[in-house]
Amino acid sequence: MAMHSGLTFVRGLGRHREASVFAMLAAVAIYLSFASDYFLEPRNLLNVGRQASVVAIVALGQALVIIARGIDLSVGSVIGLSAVVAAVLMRDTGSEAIGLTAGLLTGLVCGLVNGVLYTRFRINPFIATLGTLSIARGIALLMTGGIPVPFGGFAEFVGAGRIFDIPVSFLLMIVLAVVVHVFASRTVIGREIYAIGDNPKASRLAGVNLRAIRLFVFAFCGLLAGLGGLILAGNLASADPNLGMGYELDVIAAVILGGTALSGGRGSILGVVIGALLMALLNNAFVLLGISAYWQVVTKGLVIIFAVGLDGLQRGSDDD
Amino acid sequence: MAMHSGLTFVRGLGRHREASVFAMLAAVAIYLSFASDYFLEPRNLLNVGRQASVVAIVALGQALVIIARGIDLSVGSVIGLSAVVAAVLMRDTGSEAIGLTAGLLTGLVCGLVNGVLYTRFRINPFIATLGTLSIARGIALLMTGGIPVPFGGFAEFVGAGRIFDIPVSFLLMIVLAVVVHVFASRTVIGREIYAIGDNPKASRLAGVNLRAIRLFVFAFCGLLAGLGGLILAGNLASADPNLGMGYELDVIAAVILGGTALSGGRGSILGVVIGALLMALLNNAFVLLGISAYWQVVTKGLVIIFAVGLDGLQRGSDDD
Amino acid sequence: EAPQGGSVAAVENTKGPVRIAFLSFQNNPFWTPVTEGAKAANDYLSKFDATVDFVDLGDELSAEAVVAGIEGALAKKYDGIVVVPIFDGTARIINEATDEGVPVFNIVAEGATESRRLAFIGQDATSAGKQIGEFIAEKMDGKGKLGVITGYFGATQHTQRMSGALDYLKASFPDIQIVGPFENKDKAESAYSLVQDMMTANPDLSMVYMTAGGPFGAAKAVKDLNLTGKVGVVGFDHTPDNMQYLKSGEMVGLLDQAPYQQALDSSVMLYNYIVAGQEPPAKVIPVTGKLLTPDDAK
Amino acid sequence: MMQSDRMNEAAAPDAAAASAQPLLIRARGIAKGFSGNAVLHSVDLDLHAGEVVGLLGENGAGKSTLMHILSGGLQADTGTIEMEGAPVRFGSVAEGIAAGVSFVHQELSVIGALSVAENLHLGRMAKTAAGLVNFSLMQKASRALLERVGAGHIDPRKEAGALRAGEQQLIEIAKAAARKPRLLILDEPTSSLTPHEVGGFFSYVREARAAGAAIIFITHRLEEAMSLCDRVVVLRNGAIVSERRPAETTRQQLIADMTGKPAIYEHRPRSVNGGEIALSLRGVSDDRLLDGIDLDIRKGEIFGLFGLVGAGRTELLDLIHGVHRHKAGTIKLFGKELSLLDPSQAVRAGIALVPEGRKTAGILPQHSVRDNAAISSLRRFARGVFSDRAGDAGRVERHRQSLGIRMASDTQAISTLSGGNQQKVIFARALMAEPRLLLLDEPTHGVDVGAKSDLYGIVTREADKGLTVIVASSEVPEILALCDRVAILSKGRLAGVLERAEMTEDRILTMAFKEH
Ligand SMILES: Nc1ncnc2c1ncn2[C@@H]1O[C@H](COP(=O)(O)OP(=O)(O)OP(=O)(O)O)[C@@H](O)[C@H]1O
Ligand SMILES: Nc1ncnc2c1ncn2[C@@H]1O[C@H](COP(=O)(O)OP(=O)(O)OP(=O)(O)O)[C@@H](O)[C@H]1O
Ligand SMILES: [Mg+2]
Ligand SMILES: [Mg+2]
Repeated sequence: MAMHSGLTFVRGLGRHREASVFAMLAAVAIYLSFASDYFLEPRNLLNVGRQASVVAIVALGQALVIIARGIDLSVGSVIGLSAVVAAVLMRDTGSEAIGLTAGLLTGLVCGLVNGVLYTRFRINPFIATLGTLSIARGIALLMTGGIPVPFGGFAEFVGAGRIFDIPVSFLLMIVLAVVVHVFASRTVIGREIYAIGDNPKASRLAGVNLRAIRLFVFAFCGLLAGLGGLILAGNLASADPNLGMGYELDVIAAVILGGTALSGGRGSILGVVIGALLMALLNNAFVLLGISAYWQVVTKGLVIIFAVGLDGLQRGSDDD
Repeated sequence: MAMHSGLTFVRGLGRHREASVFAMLAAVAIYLSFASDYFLEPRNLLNVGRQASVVAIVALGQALVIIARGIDLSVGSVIGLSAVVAAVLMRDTGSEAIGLTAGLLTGLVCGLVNGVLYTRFRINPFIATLGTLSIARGIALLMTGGIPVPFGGFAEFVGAGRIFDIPVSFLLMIVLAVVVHVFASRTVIGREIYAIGDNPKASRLAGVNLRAIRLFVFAFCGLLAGLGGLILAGNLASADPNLGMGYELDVIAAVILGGTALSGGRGSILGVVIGALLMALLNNAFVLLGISAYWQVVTKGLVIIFAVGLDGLQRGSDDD
Repeated sequence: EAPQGGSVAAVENTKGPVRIAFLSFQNNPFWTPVTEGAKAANDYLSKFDATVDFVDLGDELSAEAVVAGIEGALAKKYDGIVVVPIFDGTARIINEATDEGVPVFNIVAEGATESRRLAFIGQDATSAGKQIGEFIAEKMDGKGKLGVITGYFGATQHTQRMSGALDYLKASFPDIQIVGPFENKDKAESAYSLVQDMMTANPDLSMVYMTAGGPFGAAKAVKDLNLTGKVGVVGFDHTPDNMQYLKSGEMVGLLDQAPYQQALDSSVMLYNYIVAGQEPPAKVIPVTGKLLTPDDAK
Repeated sequence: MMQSDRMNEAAAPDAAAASAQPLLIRARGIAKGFSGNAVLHSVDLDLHAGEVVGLLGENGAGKSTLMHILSGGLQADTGTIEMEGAPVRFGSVAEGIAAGVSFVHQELSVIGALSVAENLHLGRMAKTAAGLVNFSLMQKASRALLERVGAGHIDPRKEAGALRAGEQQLIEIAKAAARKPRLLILDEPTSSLTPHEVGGFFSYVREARAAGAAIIFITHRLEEAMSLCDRVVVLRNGAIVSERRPAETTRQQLIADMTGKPAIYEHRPRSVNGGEIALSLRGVSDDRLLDGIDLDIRKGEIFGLFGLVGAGRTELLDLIHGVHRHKAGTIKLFGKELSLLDPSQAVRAGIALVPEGRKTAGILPQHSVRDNAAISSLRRFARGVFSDRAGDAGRVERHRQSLGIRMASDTQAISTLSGGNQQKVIFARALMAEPRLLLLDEPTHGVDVGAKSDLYGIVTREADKGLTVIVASSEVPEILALCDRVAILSKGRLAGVLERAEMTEDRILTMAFKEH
C-alpha cells in the first residue's frame, strides 16, 4: 500500500520538471550514505536542512517573482540591510520587538520599492533590482560604518536554536514551504501569479490586476529576504552589513534547479526546496568526503549541469 | 550643417532605447567636467575608455547571446581560465603565439561547451552557464594551484600599451564594436540572431538553423571573453585564476543598460558600448570626486536605476 | 616627534604644498583602522602644509580597481600615492607612476611581482602564516586534527597565509592531520556551516584555522556545538566580532597586522621622501603582527 | 467618394424587426488613426439587444480596431459611444467588462499554464470559506459553461496549453459567455473550429441572442455570416459601406461590397499529367500518428491534403519540411532522397512552408514587415556574408503589390498589421525564398475572401510557372477552389487520393471519416 503510493509519487514526479533535480538529490544522498559513515546521522541530516533553510526561504519568494516573469537580484543585499536595521534598532531602542519588526519591514519596503520601480516606473526588474542591490548594500554599510553589530535574543533562537534537536530555521522553512505551496496552488492570488507569468497581456484582459500582483510578489520576496536576513544574522549573533552578499545567485539557482522556468508561468514550490537542499547537500558532501579544494569548485558545476541535463535529455526536442 | 546633422542624430537617439542611458552618460560627464578639473583632461578620458574596454568587449558577445534569447553567466570565469591557460602555456612553451592562441581557443571552447549544453542537451542556458562558471573557475585554480602566473609580452602591450597615447585596448574595443555592429545589422547571421531571439519557433520554420546560430553566439561570446581575459591579464601582467570574478553581472548590466531586452530579439551594439562607458565613468567619478566607498555603492545603484528609469517613464504603459 | 600610534616623525617642509593620495578599500572592519590611520596622518601632516586625501576604491577588492584608482590619482596630479595593492597585476601601473615622478608607497599587501614602489610596509603573509602555524602547533601539542578554512581559493594573500602555516606544520609536526581546506568566500555564515560539517565528519577535531574573513562564524559554531574549550579557532584581525569570541574562549588566537600604524607611517615616510628626498629605512618594512590570546582580551 | 449602400435606418422596413428590441449601443463618428495613418473614418454603428450583427471586411479594413474601441482596449480619436442612451467612454478593458462588454479576440490568448477551469474563471475565481480557490465548484461551473458553447468534451482539469487551437478558441468563447455579456464581440471565433464545433458555437450564439445580448460576429466565411446573422455590416477602408439582411443579399453582393469589385476565384482546369514527379513519399511513418504514407506529386501540381482535426496533415508537412524526422520510409524530392535534420536544410533544398498558427509559428513580432518577409531568403540573396538589405526592400515591395498587403510602410512592426495582412507577409516570406516546393498549412486562416481569391490566383500562377504546391486545409471549398488533386488523411493513414474530376464535398468528407 505504502509501497504503491510511493511508486505513484515517484511516477508523478517523473512527469514534472523537478524530477531530475530530485533524482540528482537522491543520487548524491545515496552515494554519500555509502561513502561516509556520518552522512546518515540524524544530526548531520538536520545540519544540511539548516544550511539549506535560508536559501530555501528566500527562494520561495524568488520563485513567485520568477513565476510572475520577474527577477529579484537584490535579495542578497536585502538580507544584509534587514539584519543591520534590526540589529541597530535593537541596540538603540533596547527592544527586541521593535528591532525584529523593523527588520522584516525593511525587507518588505525594499520589495515594495522594487515592485514600484517595475510597475510604476516600468524599469526592467533585472535593472531595477540590480540598482537596489547596490543601494541596499550601501545603506547597510553607511548605517554601520562597515562594522558588524551584535545581534541576539529571539533571532538567535530562530537562527541557531533547536526544538527537539531540530533546527528552528529548518522547521520554519518547512512551514513556510507548505504555506507558500498552498498559497501558490490554491489561492486566487497564487493562481493569478502563474497567469501573469504565462501571458501578462491576456491576464490583464481577463481582469487580473497586473500591477497589484507584481507589486505583491516583489514585496513578498523582499519580506522573505528580510526574514532570511534575521535568521542568518541570528545564527551568527551578529549583523554584518556584508551579510548575504552573492546570495542572489544561489537563490536563483535553487529556483531554476527546482524546475521553474525563467520565462515565467511555470514552477513548483516543492522543486525550489529540493533545489536548495541539493546545493546544501553538495557543500556538506565536500566536507564529509574531504574533497580536495579546487575539485570542489569543479564538482559543484558538474552537479548543477547534470541535475538539469537529465531533464533536458529526457524531454528531447519538443520545444521550439 | 554639422549642427543640423547633430540634431538629427540626437533625435534619432530619442527613438531608441539606448537614448536614456546616453542621456545619463552625458549628464554624468557634464557634471564631472564642472566638478573636477581633471575630468576633461585627455589622459583621464582615455583612462575611462580603457577601463570600459574589457567590459565592453565581453559585453559585445553577451549582447548577441542575450539578443538570441540566451544568457551567459560564465564569462567572468572564462576570462580567468583563458588568461591562465595562455600564461601557463606561454611560460611552459616559451612561445607567445602558442600561449595567446591557446587563450583565445580556451574562450572559444568554453563558449562551444555552453552552446552544446544548450542546443544538444537542452539545458537552460542560465543553469548551463552557471555550471560552467564553476567548472572553468575550478580548472583555472587546478592549473595554477591558486597562484597567479606572470604574463607579459604582446598581451601586455594590448592590455596596457598605448598608440599615440590612446590605450590599445580602447582602440581594440572601438574596432570590435564597429565590427560587431556591422555584423549584427548587416550580415545574414546577425539578422538571424535577432530573428531567433524574437520567435525561435517561427525562425526555425522559416529556415533559420536554430542550433547553429545558438552555438555560434555562445562560441563567439566565449571567444570575446577569452580575449577579455588576455587583455585584463595583460594589463595586470599577471594571470590570476580569480581574474574576472563577478564580471558577469557588470557585463550583463552593460548590455541591459544599453537597451537590450533580456527577453531577446532586440538590442543595439552602440547601446552596449554606452552602457559599459557609463559604468566605467561612474568608477572614474568616484575616484575623481573622492566619494566615500559606501556612498559609491549607493550612487551606483541610483544611477543605474535612473539611466533606465528615464526610458521607462518616457515609454509609458505601452507594454503588456 | 612621531605622532601617536606611529613610529616616524615628519621633516620640515621646504617645498610648498604637498598632496598625497591614500588609496584603500572599505568592505569590512579590517579597513576601519586603515582609514583612521590615514586620517591621523592627514591631521598630523596638515601642520606641515601637506594633505593626505583618503580615496575609497569601493567595496570590491580587485587589481583592476587598484589600477583605476592609481590612474585617477595620476590624472589628479598628486605628488605621491599610498596604496593597498593587494593583488598581483598592479606592478605595471605602479612603475608607470614612479616613472612619472609620483612615488608610490605600498602597504598591507602587495602582489608577487616586484614593482619599483618607494617601499612596502606590511606583513609578509607567508611568515604571518608561519607565525600562526607555530602558535597552532603549540596549542595542539603537536598532534590532532586541524580544520582549515580559507577565504577565496586563489586569492594570493589567503593562499600564502594558508601555505605559510601548513607547510611549516607538515614539515615539523607530521602528527597534525589537516582537514580541508574549504572555501568560505569571506563569509561568516559559510564558516559556521563548514565548522558544523567538519565536526560531524571529524568529531575529534581540535582546532580551526581561518585565513581570511568571517572567523567569528566559526567561533559561533563552536559555541553552538558546546565545544568551547575543546575546539579553538585561530584567525586574523582584531575586529570587534572576533575579539568578542576571544573573550568568551572559542577564539584562541588572533593575529593582527597593525593596520593603523601601517597607514600612518607610510604616509609620513612618503611625505618625507617627497619634501626632503629621505628614503624609507628599507625597501620592505616588515610589520610583525600582534598575536592576541584570550589572556590579552581579559 | 465612397459608394454607400447604407440602409436608411428609419426608412428601412427590415431594420424594424431588430429595432423592436431596445437600442444598446449607438456609436457615432468613430475615427482612429495610428501615427498619422487613418484606419477608421467616422464610423456610425447601432447595435440592438437580441441581435446578431455580422461585421465583414477585407483584411485591414479596421474591424478589429473598431471592436477594440467599443470594448475599451483602444480610445477613439473622435466620436461618441452611447450605451442605452447614456454616453460612455471606457478607459480600459476592465471598464468595458464592468459595463458588460465581452471581447473574444482574434488572436488566441489562453493561459497555457493554468487549467481550463482556471482559465474560465480568471479574474473572478470562486473561493471556499477558508479563502482558498474552490476548484470543485469551478470545475462544475466550467462543465456547464463548456457544455453551453458545445465543448462539453473538454476536461476542465486539463492544462489549457495542451489543447488544440480550436479547443482553446472554445475556451475563450466560454470565458466570454461566463460573464453573461450584454455586448458580445466575437472576432473571427470560428477560424480554427471544426464544422462540428462551429455547430455548437452557433447554438450558443443563438441562445445568447435569445437572452437579450447584442452580438457582433466577425468572420471571413460568408456562409457563416449569412446563416447566423440578423444583419450584415460591411466595413471597407475604415468606413461602413453597406448594411444588409442576409435573406436579401447574395455572397457575390457582399464580396462586391467588401472589395469594390465582384471578382471571385473560380478553379481553372489545369493539366500537369505529363510533368516529372516532384515529391515522392514511400511508406512514410512517424512514431506517433502517420502510418505508411505513399504519395507522388508532380511538378507544377497543386496538391491538396485534407483531413479532420488531428488527421496528421500538419505532421506530414512537418516531416517533409524537416521539423521532425520520419521514422520509416523515404521522401524523395525530384528523385533525390531527402533526409533532413532541420528546416534550414529544407529551405536550402527549395522547400518553403507557410505554417499553421500565425502568432506562435509565423511572425517575428518585434521585427518589421520587411525583416519578417526576408528572413527565409537572407541566405539566397546574400552577398558574401552580408545580407542584401536594399534588395530586400525591392522584393518586399513587389510582393506587397502582388499580394495586396495593406500597410503604411515595410519598416512598420508586423504586429501592427491586421491579422490577415500578417498572413500575407508570411506568404511573401515563403515566395521570396523562391522554392521548388511550397507547403501551405491552413494558408488562408484569417484571410478575407477577396485576398483569398488573390492568393489562390497567385498560387495557381506560381504553379503554372512550375512550382509544386501542397495545401493542407480543413476547408473543403478551399480544396475545391485550388487543387488539382487531393489526398485525404484519416487518423494518420492515407484514405485515398481523388482526381479533380472525382472531387466533391461529399466524397472528400466520407473518406475523411474512413478510420473513425
Ligand atoms: N497599433 C497599431 N499601429 C499601427 N497600425 C495599426 C495598429 N493596429 C492596427 N493598425 C492598422 O490598422 C489597420 C486596421 O487593422 P485591423 O486589425 O482593425 O483590421 P481588421 O479589419 O481586423 O483585419 P483582419 O481581417 O485582417 O483581422 C491595419 O492596416 C493595421 O495595420
Ligand atoms: N509533438 C507532438 N507530440 C504529441 N502529439 C502530437 C504532436 N504534434 C502533433 N501531435 C498530435 O498528432 C495529431 C495530428 O496532428 P496534426 O497537427 O498533424 O493534425 P492536422 O491534421 O494538421 O490537424 P489540425 O491541424 O487541425 O490539428 C494530433 O492529434 C496532435 O495532437
Ligand atoms: Mg482583425
Ligand atoms: Mg494542422
